[in-house]
Order: sequence, then structure tokens, then C-alpha cells
Amino acid sequence: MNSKSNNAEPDDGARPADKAMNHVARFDIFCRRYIEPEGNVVAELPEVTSDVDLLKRLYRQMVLTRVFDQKAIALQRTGRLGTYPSVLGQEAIGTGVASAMRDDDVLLPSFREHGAQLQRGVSIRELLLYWGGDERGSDFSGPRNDFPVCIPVGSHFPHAAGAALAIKLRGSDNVAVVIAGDGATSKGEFYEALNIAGVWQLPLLVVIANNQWAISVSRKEQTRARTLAQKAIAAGIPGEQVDGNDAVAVFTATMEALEAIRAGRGPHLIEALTYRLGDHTTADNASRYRDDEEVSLHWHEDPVSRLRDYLTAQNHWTKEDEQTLLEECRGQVDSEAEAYLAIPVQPVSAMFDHLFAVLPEPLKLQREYAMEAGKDDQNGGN
Amino acid sequence: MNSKSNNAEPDDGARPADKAMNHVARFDIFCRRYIEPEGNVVAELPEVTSDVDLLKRLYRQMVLTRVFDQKAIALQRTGRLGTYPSVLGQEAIGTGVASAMRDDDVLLPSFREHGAQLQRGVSIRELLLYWGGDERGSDFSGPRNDFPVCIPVGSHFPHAAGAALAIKLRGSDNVAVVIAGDGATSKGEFYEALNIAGVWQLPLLVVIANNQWAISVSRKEQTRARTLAQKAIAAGIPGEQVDGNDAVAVFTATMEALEAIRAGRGPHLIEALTYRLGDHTTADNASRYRDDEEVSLHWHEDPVSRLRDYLTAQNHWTKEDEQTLLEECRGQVDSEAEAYLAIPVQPVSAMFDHLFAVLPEPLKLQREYAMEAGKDDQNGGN
Amino acid sequence: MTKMAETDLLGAVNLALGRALQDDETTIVLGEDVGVNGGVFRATDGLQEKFGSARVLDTPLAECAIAGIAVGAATQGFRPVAEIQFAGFIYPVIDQVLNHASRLRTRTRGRLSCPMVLRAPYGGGVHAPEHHSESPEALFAHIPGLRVVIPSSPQRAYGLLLAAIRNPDPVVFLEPKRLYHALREDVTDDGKELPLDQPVYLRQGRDITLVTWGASTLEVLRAAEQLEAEGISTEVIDVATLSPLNDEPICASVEKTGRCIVVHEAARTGGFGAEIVARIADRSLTSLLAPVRRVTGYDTVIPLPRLEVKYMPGTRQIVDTAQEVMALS
Amino acid sequence: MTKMAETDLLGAVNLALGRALQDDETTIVLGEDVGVNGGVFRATDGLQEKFGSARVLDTPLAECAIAGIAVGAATQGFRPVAEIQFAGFIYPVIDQVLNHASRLRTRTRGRLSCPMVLRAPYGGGVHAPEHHSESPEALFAHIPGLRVVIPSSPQRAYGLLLAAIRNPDPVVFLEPKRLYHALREDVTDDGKELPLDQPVYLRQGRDITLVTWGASTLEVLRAAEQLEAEGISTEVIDVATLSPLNDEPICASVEKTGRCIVVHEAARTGGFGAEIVARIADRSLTSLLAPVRRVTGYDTVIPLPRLEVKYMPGTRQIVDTAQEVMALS
Ligand SMILES: Cc1ncc(C[n+]2csc(CCOP(=O)(O)OP(=O)(O)O)c2C)c(N)n1
Ligand SMILES: Cc1ncc(C[n+]2csc(CCOP(=O)(O)OP(=O)(O)O)c2C)c(N)n1
Ligand SMILES: [Mg+2]
Ligand SMILES: [Mg+2]
Repeated sequence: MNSKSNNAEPDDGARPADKAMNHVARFDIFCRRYIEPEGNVVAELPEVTSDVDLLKRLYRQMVLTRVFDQKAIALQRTGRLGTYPSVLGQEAIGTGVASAMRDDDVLLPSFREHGAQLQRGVSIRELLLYWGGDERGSDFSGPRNDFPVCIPVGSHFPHAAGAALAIKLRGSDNVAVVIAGDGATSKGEFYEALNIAGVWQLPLLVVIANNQWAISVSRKEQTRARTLAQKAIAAGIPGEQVDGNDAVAVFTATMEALEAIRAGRGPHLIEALTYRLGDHTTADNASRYRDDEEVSLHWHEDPVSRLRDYLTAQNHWTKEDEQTLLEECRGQVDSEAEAYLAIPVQPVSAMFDHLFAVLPEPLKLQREYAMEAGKDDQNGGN
Repeated sequence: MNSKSNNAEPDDGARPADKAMNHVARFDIFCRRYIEPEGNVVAELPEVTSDVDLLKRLYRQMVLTRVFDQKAIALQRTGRLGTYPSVLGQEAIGTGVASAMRDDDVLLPSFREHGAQLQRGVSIRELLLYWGGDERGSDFSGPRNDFPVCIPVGSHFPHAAGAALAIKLRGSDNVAVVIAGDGATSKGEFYEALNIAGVWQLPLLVVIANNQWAISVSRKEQTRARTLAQKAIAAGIPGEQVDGNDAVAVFTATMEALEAIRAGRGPHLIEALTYRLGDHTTADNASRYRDDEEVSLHWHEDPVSRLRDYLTAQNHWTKEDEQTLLEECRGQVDSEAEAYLAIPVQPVSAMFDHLFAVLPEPLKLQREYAMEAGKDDQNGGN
Repeated sequence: MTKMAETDLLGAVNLALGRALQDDETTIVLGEDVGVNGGVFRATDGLQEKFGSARVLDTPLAECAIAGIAVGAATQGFRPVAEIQFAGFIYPVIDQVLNHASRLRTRTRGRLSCPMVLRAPYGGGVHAPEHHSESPEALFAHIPGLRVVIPSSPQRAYGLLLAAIRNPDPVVFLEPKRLYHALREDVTDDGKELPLDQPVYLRQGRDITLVTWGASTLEVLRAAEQLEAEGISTEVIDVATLSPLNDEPICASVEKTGRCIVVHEAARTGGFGAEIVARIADRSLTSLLAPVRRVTGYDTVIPLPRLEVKYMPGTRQIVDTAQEVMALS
Repeated sequence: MTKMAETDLLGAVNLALGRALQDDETTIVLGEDVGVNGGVFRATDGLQEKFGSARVLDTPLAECAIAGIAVGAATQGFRPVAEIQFAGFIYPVIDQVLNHASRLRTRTRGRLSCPMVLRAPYGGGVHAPEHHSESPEALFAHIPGLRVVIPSSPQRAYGLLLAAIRNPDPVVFLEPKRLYHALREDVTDDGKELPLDQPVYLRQGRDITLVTWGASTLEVLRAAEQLEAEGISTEVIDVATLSPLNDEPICASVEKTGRCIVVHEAARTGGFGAEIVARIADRSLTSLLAPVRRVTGYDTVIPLPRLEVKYMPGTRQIVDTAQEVMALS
């Protein structure tokens, strides 16, 4: 990471040629990191993370996310789950962000934020149900106001602004938190939502999980902007980078941003730098477009081992702790997977039953027909 | 205009709190101006405008634009033109930008850039025909590759990127120039196009005619960004402000940007600061949402009198010159208006005749029917 | 507070919006220029003054975000009424409406819902500039989980808009701007809604059923009178809620008259008239005495004002077609 | 260079793209992941390697801009073939297609034109994630000035895609992804196009006309065989170019058989099936011996994979409906 001095030369923009040029505005982007690879501390850990139990909670949650991820991939490979996007290598973001949120905040996750969803209280069973191809997986029993995952990339940014507007109109101090990838910052809705949130000073936190790839399109091919954080400048709101593989940095940056937002200081953007260690989804083969070597290098940045190394170095974590934790996580994930697999398919009528609050008269006949036709397993185009 | 020093304090973004923060990037925005209100020179005029004839051409063209504008409004008021958006007070932008362009550049104008279109060689008759409600007004005999005006705000930014892509692929050194208003910078397409142009380093110049209003929505309600120029930072491309009521500044900034772009240095954004002195369109009543006083103050910034004052002060322009010019312009506009009014309505078949290169068989019957039905002037829903 | 006043369709929209804002504090109005300016047509005139700028919000110029923000706010307990300034600028919101607003309830099995209204003036015939005369109703009427409602009189505008706002699901409410000032009638601002999903009989008749919606009701009613004078008795139905389409009253009428013409302003191919005809050809075929015709806009782009009148389906075309249909049976 | 090879529909698309890039240097291909990755389905596999990254361009993730850039490049002498990765992400481009691509020629009285193709895989039945199984053809088929083309076999994919690319006007080319690997046939890479605006007879018959397009052709042909076995002879028509719709062959067939069923996967209401029925009810009503039925997706959101099969119109439903129609006449 770059460490220029504060008063560095301008990176971009016209330089003053003569008296005709007035300096109008200046912007700086900073990047935050506390723990570097191998668990070394580069800066004193902030007050909010002085509690070792908190760090352990972050660590456990990342491990749970990873164990879940492995299971999901295994289920997909054996035909018991649909196409699945792995979050391998990005666990610190979902965990860090969601851990800093309050229950009454609203999360709007992208399709890869299983970690954030788990932390928010979506159950493993629900996550599997959703990725197994069943709408009931989005009927979370936990965070009832959170959004389901967003598949059309970037289309949930305006929802987040809308949820934030609702919060602001109600006068409460909770926050809407939206997470999306680097690719999502190329979509118009990203800028539209950020811009309006800026004008209206909405309680909105935008987290960009910059994992360097949007399927096969690299970060460099996605935008010429040196950072994604600087996209906030277009909306006149604060933007910052954080080492997204440092759970402490993610947690702290989120915590501080949420505090500022709750205090009425308007929307905020965090770009969390990370790397997608796996394929884009189980339907993807990343070796078609990137070198294994690049991937290997990034394992060095792995957020899970980084925090473990730190905790170990500080004598807060042992091999036995690790063993116990893994067993716990595996046990939990396996039993949830069993429960998922036991859930029967919805009845045909389910297609109709949540389309409207009350099924309109004209659709009742179709529903009956569908139930009749659907009885027959031969039917259907497959 | 603000005139901070070059090394001013950061305006935005997180400040470094401790060692955890690394400075990653810095951006500065400058604003350019040569001639201020009342024709005073604030900085030596640049080399490219040392030719007095050029300055006179700019001036004449602005006056022609204004005379055209008055005529169009008069025609609308008397029922001989459709809804019309006045360019009063913004003449320096269209004139300055289009004068710096080469014939083989491609212009993609917003609906208010009559000045730029006139300079590009679209005839007054054609402009009136278009605003009079006849598609033939967009079949310019002049700049054959220029786009027709864009009505859906901001939707032409991607076209400009596409035209620039065509230029780049062809390997020529012309440039696509798109002009739009401050309101247009809130649309997703603006950012999408800018971002892609940045990645592909397209020969694209984006000019934002910031006239402080988007119908009744003020610049401040449109975005919290301090400048619109800084929106370029989101795309990682250069952005600058220019006093859009100083024709010399607009011309010079455009010229320099075009040169850089022709040299392969990629896209560029210019925010030209101006003010909409008239109503949004002839269908609007601006006094509903802004004070007359605000408008009066801005007359002081009027680009036409500013350049005239300068030329007069330099002894390049006299009262007689002015009189002659006004007569010439009025004569030209009046005779073009006559010609416009004499153009008969298109035949009914015209609806069909340019829909496809060759009218598909299935549509031929409809065309015949329409011609038959259209004979009767009683027909039609009005 | 109940007031009766003669008003036009635009005034009725304004009344309904005011009533909704008054009755339910979760109702908010947002869109470009809806605040101080009261909307470019004045549909929201006076509302910001009365209800404040927190509930009547001027937005930046970004249609997709306007719709998306309405979605977000709707899921969190508000009832946003978003205005798209002209239907020609509504296309960027289709993604939000189709992929999100109309699906959130079913995607989450009822956990979240989207009680929002998207209003837009639509249609031609007012000599508007390019891209200002669109009739996009068919695009929305194909979206499952969405209601498409179009009023054709001040009373119906008032009652249907209130119903749309109070409805627990998303509604696209298209206002035929050619009717904004075309007729006035007494509208009682009593907060009473009219039923959605219900076509309206505008005229009872014997010989032929004319099905229409929006501004075309004007021409259809005019044609009905001319036909009456010629001894042809027409039944006129205003579809009002295009989707979900209740075809019962339409098919019942056709089964009575044996003949049908559908009239709309949008381009014919893929227009919603096709759906009406398809319902009839399915349910009431054996009652038909003559082919079902459509009198519609052509399959062309609606021309700029100078030629626009030649595009719009007119009274004469409806009368001619009715005579032809009568002659064929 | 003419090669004959057995290939599937996906391979045929790839061949046609390669041929177009080869034959005309103004042809370019752009879209998300179309370069090194060769597209998520591999439709563009090998093309960037062969034709370079200036002509096969990976774009940032921005569908609206992809379409808009294609518009801009098309007006300046190029023939862009833009890919939208899945039809579920095509809605943000409707604005560009409707307000610009389909209108630039008529807006400028022929001065500018827009010879571009927008390709997208569409339809369900492959157990894809949410928002990946859309059938949006009706939305595009209502847009004047636009062609909507859907192939249903490798040969037709090759010939129609080439025709679409060479066509001087914009084409939305929807590829039924359930057919990508469903059948293989010999495709000669000879650069020969197939005619647009021309429905295709897939089967000749006597008793009933089955009209369809895209992936549903599979079920329709299967149903036709079952019906044949039961002594019911069907004529099967693949519409191929939905818009502009040439209804001649369809009406001619219905006039012969007297019966018709339209089959498509999209939701029924406002689906393009309605247009087919409306044409028949207008032109061929007196030949009809029975109601015209539609076998389609329901007016619901297509479910996630576990229930998806219950949404798709299946062979059995077509057979049942045909038997019903026969019984009614
Ligand atoms: C609007 C839209 N376009 C295309 C896709 C197909 N798609 C799914 S994920 C993806 C890449 C997303 O990249 P990024 O935003 O960086 O998120 P990541 O996958 O890296 O988590 C694409 C192109 C989509 N889902 N939505
Ligand atoms: C997409 C879109 N939305 C709304 C409108 C209606 N409208 C026309 S001009 C305008 C304001 C444009 O403001 P700005 O971009 O600043 O340009 P200006 O009118 O000031 O030249 C609006 C809202 C439109 N034409 N297009
Ligand atoms: Mg990514
Ligand atoms: Mg403006």
C-alpha cells in the first residue's frame, strides 16, 4: 500500500498554468490498516477493538463463514445446491461490517455477502435454501427488514438510499448499509444513489468489497479511477479505503462511519480492498482469465489466518481453540445442511401465493389450473 | 470564484488520525477565467486567442445565437413553433466549444445547445423546423455525422462514448464532444459513459453547461459535490471548471482539451459555469421557483456584453459595428424563419418511410391504410 | 373534510395526492420538480407548501434512482408516490419495477412488500416535443406482480389514484395528459377510493363492444354517439386496470354484442389491445359475429407535432371500423 | 472458407460471430466477459484471440452504457454486436433501444442509422439463479423500428444471426439458452444468412396450428409427435422474427387447419402470444373452428429452480390443450 505524505502533489486534474487558474477544491484519499499479513501490527489497535472477546468473535465468525462456504461448494458439486458464489478470502468484510452494525440497522447485501448475512442472523439453513433454489430462503426469521441478496448487480444501491430515506423521515438513528463489489461501481445506479444520498444527507453506508475481479474483468479494466473510494467525491461525500483483509480495520472503519452517520453527518463510502480467492461462482472457471500465481500470492493476504496469527501472537488463541472452533463450526454447518436437505419443495400454488397481498380475482383461475397441471411431474418444459 | 492556494487543506475525505492511515491519492480542481464581467482582463489572454478576428467571430456567433433565440421565442408565443428551450445567457458555451471543434469532430448536443449547432453548420431553418415539430429539422445538411439534440436528459453520454470508440477504432484523431446540463450529471449514464471512456481512453470531451438550474431544481439540490468538474475523479479522468460566460475561457479550455485528446491522452471533462437567464422552456414559468432578483444579478455575468465590453475597451468594436451586426443577424434570422414557415407538412407516409432502411413487408399495408386515413383532416385524435 | 368541486383530471390527481398525504403520514411524494414548482403540469401544486419538503421531495434528475428509492422506502414502511415527469423518461425504471418492485413480496414470501405508486403523464396529442408523447402501458402490463391503472375521467382519477396509493402492492398509474384539461366534473374529496381490477362500463349498447382506456375514451365516446345516430348501438368499456386484467365484463359484453373493437393510442403490435383480443378469442370466440379489429397507433414512432394528428387513432377511424365490422356480420 | 460441422446452437452463434468479424471489419463484439473468458456461456470463445481486443471488447459492468455505446458506434459506421450477459439484466437498456436505437433513423429522416445487434441468452429451465431465467421478448416486440429475432435451432441461429448483424437496422437477438446444448446439427459456415421477417414451418399438418418460438419449439415438436400418434395432425410454425411480424404464413395455416394454439414461456398477459392471437382474430376469424388457446408461463414471477419446472409450459399441457381444442370443434 502506498504511503505518500499528506501534502503530496496532486495526482490528477489540470495544473495551474497561469493566473487564469484558480484552485477551487482539493480531495485526499486515505487507506486504513492495523494488522498486516502474518498478524503483525502496523498501528496501535483502536479503542473500539481493545476487547479481546470482540476480536475472537470476529475470528469465529470468519471461520464459520469459511466452513459454510466449503459446505455450500461441496453441496453444489454433488448436485444438491444451485450455482453458488464463494466468499473465500473476503470473510473479513462481511464479518467486520455486520459486526459493527446494530440489529435495527438495515443490510442490503450483494449476492456474495453470506458472511454479513450470517452475522446478521440469517440462518445457514436459510442461506442454503435460497442458493438451493427456494424463495423461502429469503424469508429470514432473523433480520426481518434486511433485503434479500441482490442479483442484478448494483440495482440495490437505490433501495439502500430509499431505506435510508425511510429512516431519516422516521427520525431514528439507524443506518442502511449496502454492500456490493468493485464491478457494481460501474453501474449508473451506484452513482445515482450516492448522489441523491449526498444531497439529502441520508443515513447510508456504502461498502464496496473490492475483490479485484468482476467475473473475468479485472479491477483495472473496470475503471481508470486509482481508488474506488474516490468515487464518493463525485457525490460530495466522504470516501475512504480500508484493508479489507484486516477484520479490525473493517470493523473500526465501519464503526466510525456508522457513528458519524448516526450523528447526522450523512452518507459515507468505504472501499474494502480484498481478493476473490475462488472462482466467481461454481459455474465459473477462473483459470481461463487469471494466473494461478496471482491467486497464490493473494493467499498471503488471507484475512482468516491474519487475525488468527495476531491472536496467537498475543497469546489469545491456541491450536486447541482452533480445533474446537472448527469442530463446532463443522457440526453446526452439517446439521443445518441436513435440515436444509430435508425441506420439501413448495407446492405449485406458492408461485401465486405471495405475488400480491391478496391474489386478484383474475389470477385465481390460473392458480387452480397450475395446481392441477403441476400435480403431474411429467409436466413442465424440462 | 474561489481562489485558494494550490496547497490548500483537504476539502473532504477522512483525515489521517494515526499511523493506521496512509495517504493514497490527492485531487485538485481548478477554474479558468480570462475576462471578467465588464470586460476586464484577469489574466493574459492565451496564445490561441491572440487573433482578434477569432474573438470577433466568437462574438458575432453569440449575437446570432441570441437573435435566433429571441425569434424562436417570438414564434412560439405566436403559435408558430413548439415548446422551445431558450439558451439566453449561455451563448458562450455553445459558441466557444463548437468554435474550437474541427468539422470532422462529432457533436452530441443537449436540447439547449442551439448555439453549438449553429456554429457547427446546422441552419436556422433546420433548427426552427425541428422545434416546430418536424423530423426533417434533424436531417442537417451541414454536420452530417452530428447527433440530433438529445431530449431524454443524459442518455446521449453513452452515444458519445460510442462515437469516440468508433473514432478510436478507426485510428483517426477527431473527437466526440457531448454537451449536457448540470441536471444531466445526476443520471447514471453520465457516470457509466465517463467511466468506460476512462478505461478505454476514448477521444471524448464532455462539456457540462452548468446553468445552476434543472427546471426548478437548483444546482445545490442536484448534488452535494462542490463542483461538477470533480465528478471526473470518479472515472479517473481530468476534470476542470471554466467560467462559462467567458467565451475566451471556454474556447481556450476546449481547444487545449481537444489537443490533449487528439494526442491520445483520453477523455476530459469541462464544467462551464453559467446561468439560465430565461425560463426553462416556453412552457415554464421560472418565477414560480426563483427570485427575479437572483436573475437580475446574473445579468451582470452576461457573456455577450462581456466580450463586447472587452472588444470595445480594446478598440476592436464600435457602436456602428454593433448596429451592422444586429441588422445582419436579424435579417438572416428573419429570412430563415420565413423559409421555415413556408415548408409544407410532411406527407402521412413519412411516418413509415424512415423507420427502417427498407420498409418490411408487414408494414406496407399499415402505410397504405395510414395514407388513406390521413387524407381526411378530420381524422386523428385531436 | 369533504369538499365537492368541479375539477379536471389534473385537479383530481392533485386532490387525491393531497388527501393521501393528509390521511396517512407514511405517504410521501417524490420526483423531479414536484416541490416548489408543483410539477411541470402542476399535479403536485401546493403539496410541498402544505405538507413540507420532508414529505414532498424534489429529487435530482435520476429516474432509475427515483424508482429504486421508492422501492427501498416502501419496504421500510412508507408509501411513496413517485412521479416520472413524462412517460418518455420512464424506461430507465423498468428494471427497478420489474426486477424489484413487482417481485419483492414473492421473492421474500411476503416478508417485504412494496406499496408504491409510480405516476406518469402519458400519451400524445398535446403537441409536445420529441420523446414526450409515449404510450408505454403494454410494457408494464406484461409484468407479473404489478398493477397498471389508467384513469379516464376526473372522478376515476381521484378514486383510482387513492386506491392505488393505499394498495399494498406496487402500481404504475399512467395519466392520459391529453385529458388533463379536457373535461371537468364534480369530484367529492371524500377520500373514497374506486375499486381496482375492475373495467368500467361507460355506455351500454347492443351491437358492438368498444374497449379502450386513457385518452382514447374521448374518441370512442364521440364515435359511439355518431354510431348511435346511424342506428348502431355500442357498449363502451374503459379497462381502467390493465393488469391484472379482469376480462369478465369485457367478454360478457362481447358475448352480448357479438362484435368488438379495441382502441388505443400505443403502437398496435404488442400493444395491450392484443391481450384484450386474445382473451376474447379464447373465452368468447363462439359468440363472435365478426372479426375483432384494433384501431390504434401505427407501428411507427409517434411523429413530432406537425404530423402527430395523423398518428392518433381518431373518431372517424373508429366509426369506419365499426361500420365495416357491422357489414361483415 | 466453408466448413461443415455438427454443432449446437451455442456453437452456431460462435460461428456466426466469427464469420461476421471475419467478413466485415466494421463488425465489433462487446460486452461483459466476452473477451478472454469468451462469455459466460462461451458464445464468444476464441474470438478475442483471433480478432484482437480492439474488436472483441470486454466492457465494464454497465448494461445501459453497453447499449448506448453500441448506438453511438453504429451511427458512425460500425456494426456493434453487444452482448447482455443474461436477459434478466437487459431492462436497463430498454431506454437506449426504445428512445434511441430504434428511432435514430426516423428521427433524422435517414441521415443516421443504427445497425447494431443486442444479443442475450434468455429463458428458464436451466436451474439458474434468481433473475437469470427471464423471457422479455414481448417488451422489445412492441418497439417500432426494432427487429426481434429468436432462433430455435443451430442452423437458424447461424443464418439469422448473420442476417441480423448485416441488417442496416437494430436487432434484438434473443438466444434460448435452454437450447444452447439441447440439439446438434450440421451447420455450414458459408456466410449465408437466412431471411428475417419470415416465420418458419417446422412441420406441416392438417388439424391444428401450433405457433411458437425459442425453447418452446422443443415441447411443441414433442407434443406434435404425441398428437400425431393420437391421429391429430399438427402444423408447427416457429415465428423466428417476432417483430415486425409477418402474419401471412400463420394466418394461412390457421385458415387451413381452423385451429390454433400459441405456446411461449413468458408470462401470458401481455405476452407476444396475444399479438399472434389478435392477428388471427382479425384476419382469419371466420376460419376458426375453435377458440384460440395460449399455453404459456403463468402470470407470476418465474420461480427459483426448485419449482421452476412447474412454471414452464410443458409437452403435456400442449397435448391436453390440443385435445381440448379438437373436442371443442
Ligand atoms: C446487472 C448485472 N449484469 C451482469 C450480471 C452478471 N454478473 C454476476 S456477478 C458479475 C460480476 C460482479 O462483479 P463485482 O461487482 O465485482 O462483484 P463480485 O462478483 O466480485 O463479488 C456479473 C457480471 C449481473 N448479475 N447483473
Ligand atoms: C431523463 C429525463 N428526465 C426528465 C426530463 C424532463 N426535463 C427536461 S429538461 C430537464 C432539466 C434538465 O436540466 P439540465 O440538465 O441542468 O439542463 P438545462 O435544462 O438546465 O439546460 C428535465 C427534468 C427529460 N427531458 N429527460
Ligand atoms: Mg469483484
Ligand atoms: Mg441546468
